[in-house]
Formats: sequence, C-alpha cells, structure tokens
Amino acid sequence: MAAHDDTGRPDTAAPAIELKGISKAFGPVQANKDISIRVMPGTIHGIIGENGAGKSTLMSILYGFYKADAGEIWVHGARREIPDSQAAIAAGIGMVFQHFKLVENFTVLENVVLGAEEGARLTPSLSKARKLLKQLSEEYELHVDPDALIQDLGVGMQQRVEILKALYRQADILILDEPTGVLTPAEADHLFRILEGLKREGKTIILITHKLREIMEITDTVSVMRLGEMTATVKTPETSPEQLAELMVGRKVLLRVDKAPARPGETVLQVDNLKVTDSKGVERLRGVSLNVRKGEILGIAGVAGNGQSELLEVLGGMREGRGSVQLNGQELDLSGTKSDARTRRRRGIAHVPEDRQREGLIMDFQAWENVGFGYHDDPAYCRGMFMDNAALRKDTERKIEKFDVRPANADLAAKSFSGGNQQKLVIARELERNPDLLLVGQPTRGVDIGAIEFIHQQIVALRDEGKAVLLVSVELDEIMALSDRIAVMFDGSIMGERLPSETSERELGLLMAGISDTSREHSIKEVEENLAHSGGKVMT
Amino acid sequence: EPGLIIDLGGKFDKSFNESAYTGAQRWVEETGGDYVETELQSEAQREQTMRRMAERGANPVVVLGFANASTLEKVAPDYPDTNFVIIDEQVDQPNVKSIKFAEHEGSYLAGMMAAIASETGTVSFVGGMDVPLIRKFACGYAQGAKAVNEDIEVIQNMTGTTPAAWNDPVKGGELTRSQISQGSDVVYAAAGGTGVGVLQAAADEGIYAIGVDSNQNYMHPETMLTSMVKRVDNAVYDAFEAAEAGTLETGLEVLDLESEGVALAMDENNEDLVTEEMRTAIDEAKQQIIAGEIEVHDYTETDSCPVEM
Amino acid sequence: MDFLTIIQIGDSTIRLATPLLLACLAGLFSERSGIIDIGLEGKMLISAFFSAAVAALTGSVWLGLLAGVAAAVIFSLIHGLASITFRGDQLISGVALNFLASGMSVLIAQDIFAQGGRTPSLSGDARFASLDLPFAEALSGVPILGPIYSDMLSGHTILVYVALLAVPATWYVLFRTRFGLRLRAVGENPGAVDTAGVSVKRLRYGAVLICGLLSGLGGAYLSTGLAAGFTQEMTAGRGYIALAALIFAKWRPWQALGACLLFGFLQAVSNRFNSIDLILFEIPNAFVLALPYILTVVILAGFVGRAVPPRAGGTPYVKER
Amino acid sequence: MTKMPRWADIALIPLINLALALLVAGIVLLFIGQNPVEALQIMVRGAVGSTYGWGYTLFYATNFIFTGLAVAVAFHAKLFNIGGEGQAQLGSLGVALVCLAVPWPHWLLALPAAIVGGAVFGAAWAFIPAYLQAKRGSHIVITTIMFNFIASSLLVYLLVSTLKAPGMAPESARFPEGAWLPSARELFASIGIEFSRAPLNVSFLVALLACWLVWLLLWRTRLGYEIRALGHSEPAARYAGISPPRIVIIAMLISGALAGLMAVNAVMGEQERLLQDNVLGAGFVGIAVALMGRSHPVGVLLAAILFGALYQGGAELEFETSVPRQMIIVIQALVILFTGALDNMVREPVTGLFLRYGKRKPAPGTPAE
Ligand SMILES: Nc1ncnc2c1ncn2[C@@H]1O[C@H](COP(=O)(O)OP(=O)(O)OP(=O)(O)O)[C@@H](O)[C@H]1O
Ligand SMILES: Nc1ncnc2c1ncn2[C@@H]1O[C@H](COP(=O)(O)OP(=O)(O)OP(=O)(O)O)[C@@H](O)[C@H]1O
Ligand SMILES: [Mg+2]
Ligand SMILES: [Mg+2]
Repeated sequence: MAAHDDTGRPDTAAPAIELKGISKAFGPVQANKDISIRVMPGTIHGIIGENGAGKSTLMSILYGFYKADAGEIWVHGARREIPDSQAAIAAGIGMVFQHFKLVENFTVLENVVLGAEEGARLTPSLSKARKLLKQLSEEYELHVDPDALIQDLGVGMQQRVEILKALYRQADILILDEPTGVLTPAEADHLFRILEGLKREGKTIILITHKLREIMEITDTVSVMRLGEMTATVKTPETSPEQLAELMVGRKVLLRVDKAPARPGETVLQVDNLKVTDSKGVERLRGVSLNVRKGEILGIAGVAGNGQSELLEVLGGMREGRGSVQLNGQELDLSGTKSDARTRRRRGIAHVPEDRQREGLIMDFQAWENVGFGYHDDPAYCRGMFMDNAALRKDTERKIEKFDVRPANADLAAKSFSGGNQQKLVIARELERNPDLLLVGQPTRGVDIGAIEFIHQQIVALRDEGKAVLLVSVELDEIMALSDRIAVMFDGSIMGERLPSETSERELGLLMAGISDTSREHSIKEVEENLAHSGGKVMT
Repeated sequence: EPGLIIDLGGKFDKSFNESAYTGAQRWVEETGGDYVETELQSEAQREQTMRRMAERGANPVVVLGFANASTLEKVAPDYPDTNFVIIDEQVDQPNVKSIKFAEHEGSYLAGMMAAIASETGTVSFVGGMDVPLIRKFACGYAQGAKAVNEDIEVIQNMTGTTPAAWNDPVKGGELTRSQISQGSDVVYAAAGGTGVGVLQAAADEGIYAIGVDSNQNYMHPETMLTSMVKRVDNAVYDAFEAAEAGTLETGLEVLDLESEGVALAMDENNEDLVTEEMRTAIDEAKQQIIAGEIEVHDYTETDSCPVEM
Repeated sequence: MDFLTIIQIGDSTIRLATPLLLACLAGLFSERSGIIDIGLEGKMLISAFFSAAVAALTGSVWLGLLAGVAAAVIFSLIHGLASITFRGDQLISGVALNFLASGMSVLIAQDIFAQGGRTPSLSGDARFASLDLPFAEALSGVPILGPIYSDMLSGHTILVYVALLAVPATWYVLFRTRFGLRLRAVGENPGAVDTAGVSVKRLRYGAVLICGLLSGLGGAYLSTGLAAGFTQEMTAGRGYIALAALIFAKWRPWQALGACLLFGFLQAVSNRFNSIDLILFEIPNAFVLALPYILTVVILAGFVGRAVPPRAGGTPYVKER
Repeated sequence: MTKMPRWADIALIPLINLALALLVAGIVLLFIGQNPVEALQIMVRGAVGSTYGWGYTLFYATNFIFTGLAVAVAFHAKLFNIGGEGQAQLGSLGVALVCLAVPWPHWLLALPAAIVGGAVFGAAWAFIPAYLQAKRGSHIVITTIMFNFIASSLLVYLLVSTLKAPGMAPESARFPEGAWLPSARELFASIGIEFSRAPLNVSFLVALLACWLVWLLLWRTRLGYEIRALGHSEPAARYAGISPPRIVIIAMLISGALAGLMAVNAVMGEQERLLQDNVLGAGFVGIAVALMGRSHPVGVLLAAILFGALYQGGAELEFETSVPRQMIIVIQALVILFTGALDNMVREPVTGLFLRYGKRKPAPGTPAE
C-alpha cells in the first residue's frame, strides 16, 4: 500500500520519518495492520486512537523495541533497518515511553548516561554528562537535580529525565507516548511549551495521546488509528474534534452522559481522617475525610498516584488504614483480620477495581469461576467447604446474557475475552450484588466507546436505584460527566470539593496540582514544584 | 555364585572396601570363578541391594561393615537358604557368618612405630565416623605409643558422626593440619576415604603417616611409615572359597595378629623409613601379644580406654 | 584458645573461605544482572570434577583448571539458554543443573577412571602448590604480625590470592565501569537498558559467563588446591552457603568477603572441634555445621537488616506478552 | 498466546520434553560406551518385568507421589517448595517417634497415628519458611533450601544422641512389630497371589487416596479455589478477600504434610527404623514429578510411576552393567531441565505450528467485536 499523504503538503523535504506497510501481531492479536505514515521534519505530529488501537506498538517498532512482522522504515529519506533501540538511537530517534524506562535506584545522571557512556570507565563519562545535562536543562527549562535518585522524584520529574535522556543522545526525532496521562493540565502546558521550543530548534516530534484537546492545541498534523489500522492523516487546522472522534471510533459519538439530577438521601459512607502508610513507610493518605450519600456519585479526580488507588484499596479492604470509616452509621475495622475485602463485601460494599486484569479477574480462570471471585464463600455458590460449581455456572450464564458479554461462553478463560468484555464480567459480578456502596475505579480504562456508554449507563442506573457510588478516574471528562459531586485528591489529601456545574477543568486542574487557592493566577513553576514533591508515580 | 556388596565409599577407597575387592579379585584369578558385585550408593539402599543379591541367587552374600548389621538382621531370615557374611559386626542369625578383626592389636603395633618415629613427642590419630570400632583403633594405637614412651602425647580427632565421615578428604586434611600445628609428627588415619586427605596432608607437610585396612604405603612412599592392614581381602577370599567348597561355617570368627588377620605392612615403599629399632620392637611385641604376655585393651569391651588421649 | 590455634584457624578459614568467595562473587555477577543462580553448587561440582580429571590425565593442573572453568562456563551457558533465551524459570534451571552436575561427574568419573566416581589422587604438578608471599620467611619472627603474615596469609595456593584479588576487582567493575553500570541496571530494570540501546541478552550472557568463570575457579580450587582429587559430591553444599553469603552480603563485593570469611571460619571451627564447650553448655558439632544455614534464615527473616535483592532478579525479560 | 488445544498443553508438550530428555540421556550413555537401547531394555525389564520389579517401582512411586503432590500443591499457590527433602526428613522423625512411642498392637492403629505424625512434623518444618515468606517476605526457595540442610543436621544430631539405638550405626531402634505395615507380598498372599519380597506396602493406597484428596482440595473446595487464585495473582487474591499470608501458610502446611507423609512409606513401610537419610532425594524428585505432571494429581501419579520405574530400572541397570546409579540423576536432571526450564524451547515452535495450521477453524473466543 502506498503511503497516503492526505495533508497535500508538497514534498519539498524528505519526511523525517516514513513508515511503509508496517504490520505486527502479538500471538493472535493483530496490533498493527499494514500501516503507512509520513512525518515531516520540524513538525509536531499527533497520533490519536482509542486504547489498544496500536499506537504504542507502532512507535515501539519505530524505536526498535518491537520488531515488525512486515514493513519498512525510512528516516530522512533513507531506508533504515531498526532491529533494536540502538539502531533507532543511531538514526536520531528518541522515545519517551508511556511507562517510563528508568532504573529506580540510580541517580538521574546514571540514568541519563546509561547506554550512552563514553569509554569503559565510568567517572569521566559521568562528569562530562553532568556538564552537558546542565546545559541542556538550561536550554530547554528542564531542571532536575542530577544526583537525585529516581525513586525520590515525582512523575513529572521522571518524565523530564526521560526527555533529557533522549536529548542527551542527540535525538532529533522525539516520540512521546501519552506524556500527559500522568500530568496535570498545568504541567501538560509546560510540557507543550518545551515541545514548542524543541520544534523551533528544528526537531521533529511525534506525540501520542487520546486527548483531542491536546491534539488541537499543539500538533501540526494528526494521524488517527483504529483497531490496528491507520484510518487517516489530516492537517490539524483543517479538522475538528468531532471529526477526529468519529475517525477514531468509526461512528458518531456522543461525548456526554445523559442522566437525571441526583436525589441524594442519607449518608452511606462517612470517612474521617483516613490515613494509609505503604510498605516503604510513605504516607499515601494523609487524613482524608469525605462522605457519599444514597443516590449520588462522588467522583474523585486527581493525577494518577496521588492516593486515589490507596483510597479505593483501603475502602475495599485490600490494605489497612487508620482513622474512621462508617458504613450506614457503623464503624468498619481498618486493620486486623476483619478489615479484609471479604468482610467489606458482606457489609455491602462492591468494588470494581482499577485494574481488572491484575485484580478484578483471574485471567486463567474460566468466566464462571471469575463470577464467583470474591463471593466464593457466598452460600449460593457453596455447599459446606465445597464449591457448588453447577450453581455458579448457571449464575454466570445468566449474567453473561444480561450484560451482553461476548462471546457468550461461560467456559472461556477470562484472558480470552477482550478488555471491554472482561470489564463487563467484573461489572456484572459487582453490580448484581445489589450493594449499598459501589467503589469503582477507572471503569472504562481500555474499553471501547460502545462499552463505555453501556458501563456508564449501568453506574448511573445503580445510583438511580438509590445506591451510593464512589468513582475514581483519572479521566477528567469521565469525572465531569458522571459525578454529582467532585472531590480532588492531591498528595494523599482532598484538596477540595466542587459541584460539576460550578467548576471548570482549569479549576480542577489547579486543585489536582495541589493549589487550593484557585482564584489567583499561578505560575507553572509553583505547580511543578508541588508535583515534584508529591511523590506521584506512574501506575503500572 | 558368591556375591559382594561394596559399602559406601566405593571399592577404590584405597582402604576397607578396596581390600575386600582385592580379595574377591584374587579369588577370581586363582579359581577362575565368577561373582556378583554391586556398590552401595546410599544408606537406605542396603535393604534393596541385599535383597537383590539374594533374589538373584548369590550365595554367600558378603556385606562389608557394621552399618549393615540391623538391615541384615531383618533380611537374613527372609532368605534361609542363602548364607550371609558380615564383616566388622556380629549378627546372630543361623545363616550369617560374622567376621571381626582384632584392630586394637594391629593398632598397638602401629602406635609403637609412631612413638619410635616421633621426634616431637606428639603423635596423632584421625578417625572416620565416631563409633566404638574406630575408638578401638585409636585406643590400641595410644596404648602402643605409650608403651614405647610413657610421656608421649596422643591427639585424637574423629571426622564426624555420620557415614559421610568416611568420605571427606578435605576435612581429613584440615584435621591433620591442625594436629600438625599442635606438634604431631606422625599421624595414623583410620578413616576410609577420608584417610586419603589425611595422608595427603601429611605428605604435603612432610610428616609421617600410617595407613589403614589396605596397604597404603605406595601412596606417598616418602612419608608413609606403614599401614595397619586388616585382611578383609583374606576374609572375603576365604568366605568365597569355603562357600564354593560347601564348608562355610556360620557364627562368629575373630581374625587377630596370630591368624594374620591384622598386620603392619612392610614393603619396598617403606623399607627406608622403618628402622631396625622399629622392626625388632614390633616383632617382639607381636610375639608377646600372641603369647598373651601383653594384653591390649579392646575399647569395645568396656566402651572406654585405659590410656589418656 | 591460644595464639597458635587462632593462627591455625585463621589459616584454615582462608582456605575454606576461598571456594565460597569465588562462588559468591560468581553469584554476585549473575544476580546483579537479574539472573538468580542456585546452580552455583552444580557449577562448582562439575568444575571440581573436570579440573581434577584433566589434571590427573595430563599431569598439568593448569590444563585441569582450564577444563574445569570450561565445564562451569558450559553449565552457565545452559542456564543462560534456559533463563535468558527461552525465558524459563531460573530456579528450576538451577536445580536441574545441580542434579546434572552431581550425576554427570560421577558418571564420567566412573567411565574414565573406574574408581567409584572419584579421580585418582593428584600429586606434583597436577595440584596447585602453595605460594609463599614475599618475605614470609623473614617476617615470621616478628611477634603477632609475623605469624599472621607468614603462617596465616602466606603459603596458600595461587587461587586463594586470585579469589582475594577478585573482591576489589569486582567492586571496581561493578561501580566504576560502564559494564558495571549496565549490569546493575539490567538487574534492576532491563527495560531501561533495552530502550537505552543496550542488549539485555548480551549483558546477561556476559554476567552469566563471568559467573561460570568464577564458580569454575572455585570448583577447581576445591579439587586441585584444597583437596588432591575429586570425590563424589565434594562441594558438600558450598554452593548454597555461597548463596547464603551473597544474601548476607546484600549483593556487595566487600561484604561478600566478610560473609565468606565468617562462613569459612565456622567450617574451620567445626572441623577442629567436635563440639564447642561454652562452659555452661556444649554446642554440638551438628549445630556449628548448620550455623551458616541458620544464620541465612535469620538474615532472610529480616531480623538482622533487610536484604533487598536486585529488583528484576528471577523474572525473565519479556517484551511481548 | 494460548491458541493451543488443551491436550497439546497437558500431554504433547510434556511428552516431547520427556523424549528430548531421554534422547540426551541416550547420547550420554553412548558417550560412556554403553548401548542405550540395551540399557533401556534392562531398565524396562528391571522395572516392570517381574513382580519384584513392580514391587520396587511402585514403592519408589509411592514416595514420589507424596513429594510430587507436595511440590504441586505449593506450585498452585505459586510457591516453589524445594524443601520437600527436609520436610520428609522431619516427617521421618515424626513417623519414627510415633512408632517408637507406643507398643502398637496392630498396624491398623499404628498407620493412622503415623500418618498424623509424619504429616504434622512435615508441616511443622514447612511452617517456618512459610511464615517467613508470608509475614516477612523471605524468599521461600532459599529458606527451604536452608531448612533442608538444617533438617539433616538435626537428624544427625538426634541419631547420634537421643534416638541412637545400641550398636555402631547412627540409627534408631527397630519399630515394634505392631507398627510394621503389611507388604504387597502379604496382601497379595491373602488373596492367593504370589508376589515377590519387595517393600511395596499399603502406603501405596494411602498415596492414591492422597492424590484424590488433593484433586478434591484444589478443584472442589473453597480453600483450593483460594490457593489457585492466589497462585495466579496476589493482588487479585487480596481484592477478593483472600488473605495471601494465610493461604501461603496453609498451602505450605499442606505441602509439608504431604512431603512428611512420604515417611509412612519409606520409614514405616520399608526401613522400620529411623535412618540418617530416609528420603534419598525423593524431595527433589518431587520437583521433576510435579513439573512433568503439570501439577495435576493424575499427572503427578503418572509421572511418579514413571520416575519409580526409572529409579528401579536404574538400580537394575547398575546391577547388570557398569553404569552407575547416577545415570538416574542425570535423567532426572534432564527431565527437570527440559520440562521446567527449557519448556519454551518446545512450546514456542509447537504453538507456532498450531497457530499456522490451526487457523482455518477459528478458535473459540476470537473477538466478537
Ligand atoms: N507486549 C505485548 N504483548 C502482547 N500483546 C500486546 C503487547 N503490547 C500490546 N499488545 C496488544 O496489542 C494491541 C495494541 O496495543 P498498543 O499498546 O499498541 O495500544 P495503544 O494504542 O498504545 O493503547 P493505549 O492507548 O492503551 O496505550 C492491544 O490489543 C494490546 O493488548
Ligand atoms: N492472552 C490472550 N489469550 C487469548 N486470547 C487473547 C489474549 N489477549 C487477547 N486475546 C484475544 O484478542 C482479542 C483482542 O483483545 P484486546 O484486549 O486487544 O481487545 P480490544 O480490541 O481492545 O477490545 P475491547 O475494546 O473490548 O477492549 C480478544 O477478544 C481476545 O479474544
Ligand atoms: Mg499505548
Ligand atoms: Mg482493549
């Protein structure tokens, strides 16, 4: 297939990157199908697509991390074999991965020189790198302490280290894979300023994201991927968010949720001064207080790693905490054997976990075994110390039908279902318990638009039945669309609560950065400093 | 067809097992007969191996070493038509012949030689597994040494308390070095395969050593004073022959100095080291022991030794 | 215990610590690169056998050493193949190699020498001779330090000094060279090394080869330095003790030296005394022998400082799920 | 990457692995100047060619069933229990103490007591490593290795001191006659069949029962569900209200108890006294057995019989030829290597083949969306 050039740009210079017919399969999953794309030098080229569309795969191929099954890579008009990252680096390509590739207990400096040392002895390399790093960080406003250990840095800082790594290797084509997923809007703005600066220097940037706003803001050209294929490449000024969304999912989409106003009743969950300390002794929740009432959805917004996961885990009984949590007026144990998930479930708390594959399901268990997961001691599923497998299987078949899980086969292993259908299994299991309180984390992460609509409807329906819902999501859009009240978490504390109708993304963004006085103008610097020390980490 | 079960440590331990093996080989050479042989690999296989031998029709089945006693006690009654021979321990079954040696007598002579050879006034002993049998060696050795020189110091070390002690040359060497540092200049090893390490260390450090069971004089001709040979080879040879002739008698037999069941090895390898003084002293003592004029105490009779170590 | 005994025990400690130290440093390289190696025992054993066998056949201890190291390196390569190339379970591979060594050594020994799974005794040039350090003779008269130098430190075989020198060398390589930086990185986060343009496989194979080399030296020392020939199972758990020392040392070279000397000392003491009389009660020898193992468990239990292993240890590096 | 039929996963691949192991073993035999075909014949004949052979084959298999199940149960909880050896040693101690403590009138009374003794002691020895893993995160592989050594030191100590019977060898007194288990010979004789004198005894039936109970435990009980869930994912277990420390400890206790039960066969069924090493590496063979049997009780049973035959055949091989018994250890090592560590060497190409030739018929579970 010939490379398409929908932008109509005259071919004055050779493209910085040209991919021709790239295909890649992971076992049975075709992640990339015959993809061709051109990236012109000195531009910022966006790539968007739903989760699982194959964006990261494509870029990892370009960076030599994966090997394509078929296809060619051309860099600045010359065909290049890129069998490994070494070759990509030699071709002037640098990449900042979605999940950072840093050695946690090394210093910034060591991470930067790793793989790019000069000579066999380390000391000269390190001192030389120190100088260069200083120069680079001044040039691009990328300030980091070269002697800090990575594990002591916040995510924003870690990302800078990644960018510095690429620049240190003299990359002139920089790939960033969802760099803003872990950043606050303000941090993202700063990142974009850096990218603009790099672009002015003549560097080429490929930016992966699935946030349409960012695409519209910063890119020159944008390519859309769907289900492993490249569906279009357009010039940014000539397109609109609506058009892009449609290209992304293949049909017209409604970008909001229909729901009636909430009619909250009495308090179901009352949390006071809840604290959690992790295994390393770091305090992850620093005295959180909040409440959720019947018939309402409380959304928790925040940059990943600011304690939301810990909040869900401690409420769901997966870790211990201190403070007070009351359910329907009754105190819950926060430590000891009675603080476990089993007890919580018995008390009427259902929990859709943030990571379905790691927590919500046993990927090697069959669907019917998973439907009993967490409820395997429910008398309906057991006979004494034995499991009643027949009952469990029957119940599963019913749930599969009701929630339209496809394929409708209770004997399939969980791992054989697609992400969206796995999520439906979890949702079916938890919502069907008719809980007083539903804890739900990242309900639509990695789920396609169709399933998103369905899942959102189910959550709202549960609320309308008069149940309490605590929703955690890093997607601000989802929080805005679903919540009746929004609490923003930063560094283990609630920075503030807002009503969706009375707040803006900007205000929430500042709260997410730890700035509670949202009325005055804040410098980017302040936002950054706050985040650098918040200990926020990328979730893995 | 006779059968021989070589015990742990293997038939080339240069010592106890090797001696039995040599006896069996001599029988093959001299009679042209055939025998079945197998080697034990572990403690818990004794039973299977004995049964296998008996099932296969071997007769007599010769087992080496005291460790077989309790197993034989159990197996022998199951095969009343098969005769068994056990060396070094007594098993009271109608179809078992038990052969023991007067190790204390041979060791007494070895102790005398050591005491004569010693210039430092300290000699030493490295035993294998710490069992009464080995203490019997040690006690005889000490008695002999003290008989020559009342003030002589005898150091005694056992390698261990388990059968692994028969096969730990590294530790044998370490023990010897430690004894040397305490002044010993003649070491007597009664430790099976461990002894190889003892003799090696003695050779490395240039002190005299005395071997055991087989004639080990050839191993380090410059330093091997002698070996206290225990004629296990003869015992095996005789058992095989008697069985062939149908004259094997069950019950206990003790082989001593008189019957040449134990002796000091004198050959071309140690002739330069053995002085005339030694030769006469030993010959004299040997006669006296046979004649009953010298009574060498057997440790196993009282579980104690009359002389200091 | 008098001074002489202390010197003697010190002397013995150094001898007995040497194979532990070589194996421990071998494990250090492997595990720092993220490859757990419980096959140290097997590598030492196979090397002990081949070095003794070839030394016995050729009469040259150097050829023996070469053969021993080569055998250990081959074992390392199998471990690498299983755990790096085929992303298998490193623990299982290690267990398998330990068995392979224990079976193969006897099998081949029996085939070549027919001496019940051992090699003939080595003597002369087929063994490592002891080396006197310079001025050992002259200084022996100096009180206290003299005996320590001339009786304890001097008079060991060359491999002892190689092992001792390997400690600073390991430290230097690990913390002062490019290779060391990459090695430590690959044991912590292979993804970081890979995306930095360095081959994870090559690094790990490198580490595993060094591991083979060092454990090979350790095995060769056992049969041609410490003892005079190979006997069945002559490593007697030293590979596991080395592993214990490695944990004790928290994967650091100088601490490894300390741990190996401690465990060597325990062996030296238990060799010398059948039981230790502590006036109030007597410690049985079996306990002294088990002490390294008990200590390791105590350390692992975190009662004496926590040992944090390299983070990527034990998990194969898989890019594609 | 699981587009491979189940039978290929549980039967084909282990068989290819086994074939490779035997092939390499054959090459080793050739290398030491033996005829592998002849050797195989001797081994097969020795192992299954007579009631004597069967008696020993199944006797060994009984040991390996127990230790194999022990490793398998731990595997299901994602624990690698290398401590079977030490746990079985302690199990031996437990069985011996029970048998020696009471003048048992009849084996039917002694057997249940010995089962309890072996299981409790084995479990107790597994408890410490399990506790340290569960509560303090100490790597169980290392701690169980250490505990193997400590166990053998402990037994040595006891056998040369308190438990030592008169005589020179470090072994306990012989058990009273009432604690002797009926052998296969006696059992068969009662129904009029002649069986050789071999140590095969009623423990074999106990082992079969253990297989069934383990199957029931793992796939039919809540506890088994929890063990398997934890083995697949610890965060998921915590999410489901399954306490990982609790399950780690329970799984190891079961594992240790199973390993300890081996002593009922080896100590009570054969030796009838406590020796310094009754286990003879069966704890390690259990690893190979569990790997080959894919940690399923039926697989473990079959693999244990295979290894039993290997051990008995190997003993015969040693008897008949100059090939030392270590040949079995080599085969065992190769089986562990090929089925455990080099599994992907076979699995990847086989999966590739299935992917290539199995494409026409879409496998169930291909996306509907
Ligand atoms: N290492 C891997 N092994 C197997 N399958 C993979 C691997 N990486 C990605 N996939 C699969 O390939 C497909 C494309 O994944 P990819 O990570 O490229 O998507 P993406 O567009 O980057 O999604 P996201 O927005 O979630 O990052 C998905 O179905 C994914 O499950
Ligand atoms: N590990 C696996 N084993 C078996 N089949 C798998 C595996 N991973 C993915 N698949 C198959 O590949 C398909 C695609 O998986 P993937 O998670 O990428 O779906 P998706 O396109 O992202 O769908 P969704 O939008 O529902 O998340 C799944 O439907 C599943 O059948
Ligand atoms: Mg991605
Ligand atoms: Mg998906």
